[in-house]
Amino acid sequence: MIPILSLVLATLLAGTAVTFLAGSRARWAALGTALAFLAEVGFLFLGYPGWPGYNGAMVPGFADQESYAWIHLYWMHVNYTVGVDGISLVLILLTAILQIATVVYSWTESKRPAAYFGLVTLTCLGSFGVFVALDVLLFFLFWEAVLIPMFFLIGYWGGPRRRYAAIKFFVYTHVASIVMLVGLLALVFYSGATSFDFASVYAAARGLSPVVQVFLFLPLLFGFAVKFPVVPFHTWLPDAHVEAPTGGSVLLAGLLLKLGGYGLIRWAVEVLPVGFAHVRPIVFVLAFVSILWGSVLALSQRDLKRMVAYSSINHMGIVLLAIGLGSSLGLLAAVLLMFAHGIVSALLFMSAGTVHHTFGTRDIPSVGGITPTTPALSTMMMTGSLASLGLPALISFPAEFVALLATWEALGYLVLLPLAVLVVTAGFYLWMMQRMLFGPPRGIPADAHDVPTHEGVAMGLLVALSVLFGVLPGLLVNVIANSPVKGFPGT
Amino acid sequence: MSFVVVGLLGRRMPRLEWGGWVAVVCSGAAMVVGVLIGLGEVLGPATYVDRRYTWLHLAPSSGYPNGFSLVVGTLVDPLSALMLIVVTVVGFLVMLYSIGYMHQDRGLPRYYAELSLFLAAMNGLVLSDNLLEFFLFWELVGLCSYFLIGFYYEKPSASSAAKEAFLVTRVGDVMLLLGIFLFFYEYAAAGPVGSGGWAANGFLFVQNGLPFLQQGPPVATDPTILTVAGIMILGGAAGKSAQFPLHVWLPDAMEGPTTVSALIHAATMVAAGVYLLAVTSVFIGFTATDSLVIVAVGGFTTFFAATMAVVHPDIKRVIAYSTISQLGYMVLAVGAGFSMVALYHLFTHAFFKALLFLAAGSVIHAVGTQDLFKMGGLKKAMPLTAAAFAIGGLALAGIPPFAGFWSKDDVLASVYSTLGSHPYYWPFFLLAFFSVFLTAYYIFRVWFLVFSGDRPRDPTLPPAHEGPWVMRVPLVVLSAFAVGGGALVFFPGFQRLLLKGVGFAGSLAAGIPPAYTATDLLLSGGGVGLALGGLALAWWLWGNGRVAPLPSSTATRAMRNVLLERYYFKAGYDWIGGRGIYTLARAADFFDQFVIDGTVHGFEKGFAALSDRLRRLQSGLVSDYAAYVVAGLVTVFVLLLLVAPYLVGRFGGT
Amino acid sequence: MDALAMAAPFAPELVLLAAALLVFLLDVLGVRHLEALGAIGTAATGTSLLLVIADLGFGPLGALRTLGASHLDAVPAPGTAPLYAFSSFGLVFQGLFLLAAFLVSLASLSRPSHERGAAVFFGLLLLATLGMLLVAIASDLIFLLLAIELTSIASYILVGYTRRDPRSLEAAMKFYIIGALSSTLSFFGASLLFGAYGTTNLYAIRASAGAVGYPVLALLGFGFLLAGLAFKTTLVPFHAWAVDVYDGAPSDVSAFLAGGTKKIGVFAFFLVFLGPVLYLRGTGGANPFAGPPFDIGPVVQVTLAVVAVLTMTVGNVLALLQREMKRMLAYSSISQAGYILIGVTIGTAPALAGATLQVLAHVLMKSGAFLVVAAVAGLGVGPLIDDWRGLGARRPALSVAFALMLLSLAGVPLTVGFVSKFVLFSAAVQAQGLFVWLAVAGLLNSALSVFYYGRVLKAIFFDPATPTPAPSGAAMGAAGPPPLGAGGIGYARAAAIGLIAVAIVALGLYPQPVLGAIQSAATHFVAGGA
Amino acid sequence: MTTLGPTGFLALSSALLGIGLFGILTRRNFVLLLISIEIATNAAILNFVYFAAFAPSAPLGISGQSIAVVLVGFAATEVAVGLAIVLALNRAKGTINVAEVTELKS
Repeated sequence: MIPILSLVLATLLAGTAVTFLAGSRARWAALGTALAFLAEVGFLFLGYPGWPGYNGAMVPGFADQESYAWIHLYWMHVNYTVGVDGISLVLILLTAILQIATVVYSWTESKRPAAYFGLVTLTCLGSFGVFVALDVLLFFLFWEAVLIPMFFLIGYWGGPRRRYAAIKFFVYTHVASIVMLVGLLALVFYSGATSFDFASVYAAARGLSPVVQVFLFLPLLFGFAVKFPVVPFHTWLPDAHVEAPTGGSVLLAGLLLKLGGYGLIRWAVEVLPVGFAHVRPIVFVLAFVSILWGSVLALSQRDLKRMVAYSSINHMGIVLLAIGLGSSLGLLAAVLLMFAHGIVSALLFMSAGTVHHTFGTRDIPSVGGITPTTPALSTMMMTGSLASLGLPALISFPAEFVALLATWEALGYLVLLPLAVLVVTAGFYLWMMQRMLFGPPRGIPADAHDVPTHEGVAMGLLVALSVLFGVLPGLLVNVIANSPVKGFPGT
Repeated sequence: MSFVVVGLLGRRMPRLEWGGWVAVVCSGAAMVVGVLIGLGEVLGPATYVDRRYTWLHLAPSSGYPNGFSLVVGTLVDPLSALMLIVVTVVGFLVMLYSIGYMHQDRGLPRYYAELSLFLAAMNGLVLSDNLLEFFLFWELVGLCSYFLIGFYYEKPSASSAAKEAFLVTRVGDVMLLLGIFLFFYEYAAAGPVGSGGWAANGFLFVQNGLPFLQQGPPVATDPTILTVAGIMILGGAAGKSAQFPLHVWLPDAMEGPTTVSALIHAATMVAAGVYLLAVTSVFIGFTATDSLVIVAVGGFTTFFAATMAVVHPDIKRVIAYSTISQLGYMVLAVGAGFSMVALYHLFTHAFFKALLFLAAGSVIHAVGTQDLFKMGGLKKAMPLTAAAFAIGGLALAGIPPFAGFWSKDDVLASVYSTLGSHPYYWPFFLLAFFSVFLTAYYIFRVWFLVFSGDRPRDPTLPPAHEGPWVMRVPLVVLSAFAVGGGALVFFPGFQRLLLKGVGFAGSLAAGIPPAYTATDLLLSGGGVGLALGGLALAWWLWGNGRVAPLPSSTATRAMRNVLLERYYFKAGYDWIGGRGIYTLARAADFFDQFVIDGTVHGFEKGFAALSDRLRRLQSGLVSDYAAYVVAGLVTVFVLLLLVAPYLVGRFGGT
Repeated sequence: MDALAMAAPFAPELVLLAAALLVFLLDVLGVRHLEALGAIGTAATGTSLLLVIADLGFGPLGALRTLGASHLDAVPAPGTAPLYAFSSFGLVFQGLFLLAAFLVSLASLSRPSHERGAAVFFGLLLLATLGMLLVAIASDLIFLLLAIELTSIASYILVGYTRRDPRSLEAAMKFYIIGALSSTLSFFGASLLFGAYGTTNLYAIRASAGAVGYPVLALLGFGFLLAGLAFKTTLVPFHAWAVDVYDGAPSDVSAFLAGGTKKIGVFAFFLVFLGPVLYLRGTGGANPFAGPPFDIGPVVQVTLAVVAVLTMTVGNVLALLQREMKRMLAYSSISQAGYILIGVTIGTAPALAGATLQVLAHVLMKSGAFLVVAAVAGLGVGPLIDDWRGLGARRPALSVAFALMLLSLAGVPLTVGFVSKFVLFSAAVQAQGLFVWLAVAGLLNSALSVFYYGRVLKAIFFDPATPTPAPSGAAMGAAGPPPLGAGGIGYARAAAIGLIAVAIVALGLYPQPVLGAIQSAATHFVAGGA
Repeated sequence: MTTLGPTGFLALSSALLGIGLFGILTRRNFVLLLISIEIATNAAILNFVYFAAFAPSAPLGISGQSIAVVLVGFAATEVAVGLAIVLALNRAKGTINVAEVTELKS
């Protein structure tokens, strides 16, 4: 069997290097890398049970696993161990898609293009690593490796307040990951695992007493919650999004937030089921607060990007809720939601970027009635918004539906809150559309023209995907459902 | 398979002017297919043609040992057959009419695309064989209505009306979704042993040839949950069918093209709510409490909407209110347990209401305004339209032998028949009964204002003329339906259709056809009397060009304002939406920026201050440094000799 | 030849001594070319570095080992009290010291060749290094202290060797006064220990287990020693001198002080507090005044823990608002000392290995950083952090190297700084109990440190360049290949910096070889070698 | 003649140390600082001699006396370097008052 995952890593590494050195041809290098990445991901999928046809068989453990000795101390073994299951596969697919979309969207980036595309590729490399790493240290390594390029993307290519935003982003996430590191180390050493491998930690953690599990779970929860981001650790997100360049926002919303969700599932919930079971009330409170807070705040934003950022908080709150349910149904919903939100928020941020450089502002009240001027743009914005508010036949709907179903199954009438929030979400999107897309033309510069081709292609790709997976969610569901459900209280 | 055909139809986007014709042809084809299916249902044996495909299969989980699957499929049963006929026929006629009505509009491709998409979705909704699929298309038709209401998106009023419609129905949708969950939760394991119930098969209406209601005793059903579920379903229906208190959006939805109002907001989509209730009551069943609530909502809405229709100066809005009121009748009937009667009224109503709208449309098309008090004396210029409108009006008012009479009378009769066993129905029955009078009054108020007299009140209006043939043909056809449609109930085929619809729930069969006992005849007589009374009053006030002076006394004027302001419902909702929630949002935003971020920055400041303090110690004078060394020495001794021994003694070593 | 056999183990020391003498001789003979003298220094340090590595028995080099493997980690027979002993742990530290010296002298080859005092610089550099090597083999308290003093005296002069620059003279003055004071304290402490144990030999002290005659005396002695050594290791509150000295001294010397001489204090800590103290466990209570037997170990541990946390925190907090680059680096190096002290406090083999790795990392990062500062100063950039604005655009390679060092200091993954912190803190967590809180404190501190490193990175890469004064001709003279960033900073220096940058990343990616050696050494050390 | 007990002796050496430290803290003149440091150092030397004389057991390794001798030599070297710095400082800044040499601070 070929070490496909290492192959992907190698591809991305080489791609990053080439892109950095490619100078003016960097974008081609980046695109090539992305396409190769996608091809390899396709190969991964083909090799994974449950794709294309669902056969009820669960994969034991992880597919395509590789493990090599890395740092061997007398008292601990750190290995290079990678592997995938359905959950990570879906998110890897998301990574590949967003990488292509981002590269294509920012095709005409003129400010230090080599560095820009290199950093974009590096970010995707990092998140891919996070999704495949099955070793505590490796995981943490990739985890941090995502922060740095994003820090530079925001801080160098960003908007007017980019420096503040970049520092804020870095500090928040870095503090979080430090706490997370303490949690992970404590996890390893208190469980008495002999190596940092997921397998051994997973096995060793079974022996921990509930109290210890709770105390180990909390730092992990905090570490991942900041990345989600969960209210009240969320204030870095709007600033980061508003200041980041469009490509940065896309990766930030599409990938970085997913790292939090994935980490929570893989390294906290699955490893410490009992502790998780005890902490669930806290998780629920956090989730509900985020859902409510995100949507209500989105309602009050004038800046398009800020609005989408807060809606991201809202959606990720639903993800947290779904994870918190601790049922395999909830897990499925969470992963679906993450994928959906990845696609949709990317689409929305791209639209926001296009709006910004087409009309010179993202201020919702000061631009209006753009549909006659830029029909394509407004169509895609509309698709994005409708998808984001969970309209059937678009990607978010199956995810949200399953999430709500699972919530009802687990929490009963508490499901009313997310349900009610659906209305608010619809509210701010529709209000935005009414003010920006419809109504009499307002604040439209004379030279405004419709979406540039490359941006159109990128957004069109996402639109097509959100329709495809909206109509045929089974494609993803079968893959996710095929991943073993590890360590849930009920199973 | 018609699902597929119709589905294909919605997908293609006509690009050129003849796109309209493409749409017409396609919808024509759809109509043929639909009617064929309907007739097949009429003539064929009593079977449920049910095809399904698994859309989404979820792996077995803790909650659902068999896993569960969401399916899409088509179910052709009497109900859907009936609805199918309505939708396709009216759809086709409206398409045809649009050719003439919309011809000078730009954005026609969009119009036809959206309209055909709507038709596709509507057919999908009608044909769907399970609650989830139903909900899918339910949302889709909502989306189309959103687009079509906002068709003239340059008009702020239009786009805001679209938003309002979407939001209000969204509230309903959310309730519906919750209702689905509740039912699912209750019935997940119900159904034939081993079938796994809904969990395994999707939220099917019909399983193994049996409606869900009769799938043996559902296990562990909790009546309260079922009641709540029923009310949630009602909420969804109320959202779509603009029942109280979610009625506000429909009048504003008149911002859309009149054709759209005719098709979506009179004949089909708004009726989907009633259809949902009917389907639920037939296949899944309501509890007694639900029925009472439904009756209450229906009866009250009937009256409530009628009152508002009495004074409104806008021709389309008056008709819109009458739609709400008529839908109220249907809801009332469903609540009282006569789903088939409700569908019967739905059937007739679809035609005469579409007729009214199209007639009004050609009026608007001709004179370019919607203000009743500007029009007048148009019957000479537009005899056909006047006639059509009159027929529609008579049907609506329930004057025999027009269609409306039979169905509405049937509704009232059937509800009346239940009063003995359900005394609580009385007030709502009376409201509904009295509404007959109002109905007749307001619709003929419109007719007289528009057509009677000899000249328009507003001389600046352009000279009126009849529309092209594409606009006239539908009027004629619909008029035919409006005249004869009601009597269909006495034709055995149509009866069989309706009866087979309830064939599996005999108790619901009552009222088809109306059994004219003495009391019923009395009732009918009373109804007709009221209707004529209303007509007379309208004639007395507005007949041949008269204009009744506006009420002078403050009380009545206040009353009138309240009605014009729609009992201040819209204002209230706007206040909640705009003021309440938005203010809350601002406050939250403030909290976010100043409290949460403030805390973080507070930490920063604290560290900065500390750092500054410590830096002062770095005086640059070496003697100070030496002093620090000595101080450190002392500290170390204190630690070594006092603190550490204490700690160690206390905690027994590190 | 018996003498030769006796001398062989001292090959590295002898090489340095010879080189130092040669340098002074040449100076007397009138050969004052910086290049020539520098070449001698570089060659000497390089050679003895290789020798040390050989003695550690690394791969092929193991063939040339001058120190018989049997002499390594040999526990002396009871009753004997040798002045020195060869422990693999000591050799590892010798390697670190030599690495620092080598890098500094290599970089110093690029100093303006007309500069005066080259002989003093390189000669004293070599002498100081010699003293450090001796520290690493000491097994007697007095021998240790004298070796330290050799280094200190040499470095006092090094700081002020330019004799013209008042700033560096002031630095020398402060360095000298505080240093002399501390050495006095150390000797006083040694004398008290001599009184308490009747010997200054570390084996003997350790062998005497809990049977210390006068616990109070012993504690006082250890207290004085702690204060004295804390001066070298720049622990709070014995740190104040370091900031001014690193600031005032020529950057290359600062690099040597921060990267090199400071570390002998660390090793001394290991030797004095880890070797003997942790095993001085009687069975009695915790009251030193109750007479023997008495647990000295835990008491000292608590004290060290407090000092460690204090050092980390104060260092970081002070660095937060620092506007001058060198002073910021000085403070950060103080906080790093705090991290290292965690290892001493815990005293398990993992912790020891972690601390040692941290020392290695710090050698690379800090001397590298100061070398870069020297280079940038050569380019005419001012001392303030703000003066570095826009350097990223003007000097990408150099800036990236510097960024690597800062990131490594901040403990960002993929750098050696991360690996060392990781091993250290994981060792702390593994030790469990109260030590976990040391790890937490350390991690929180490194989170805090991100603020000021981030500020520097921001200035270098994000902020627009401020107009800098026209660089001196000497600086702009050599037009090196731009990608290397060697233009104007000299190839030797560029090589040194490049070497460090590569090492930082390489060790960050695959530390196994070095780590293996370190942990085996650490295990031996804890197990029983002095 | 009476001999000084360990306590009394320690008191003496501590006094010496204290005097030295006091001088270091209070004096601003570099030369006086040097002298104070020397006084403090002598306390250590004195200790070694005393403990060598009155040690409970025969010392293992170097004897206290020899240590004392070595330390005297060391002290001399140290002072030499110190004086060198004094001269250089005086030439460069024209003062040997440490209170006036505070250019490096904060």
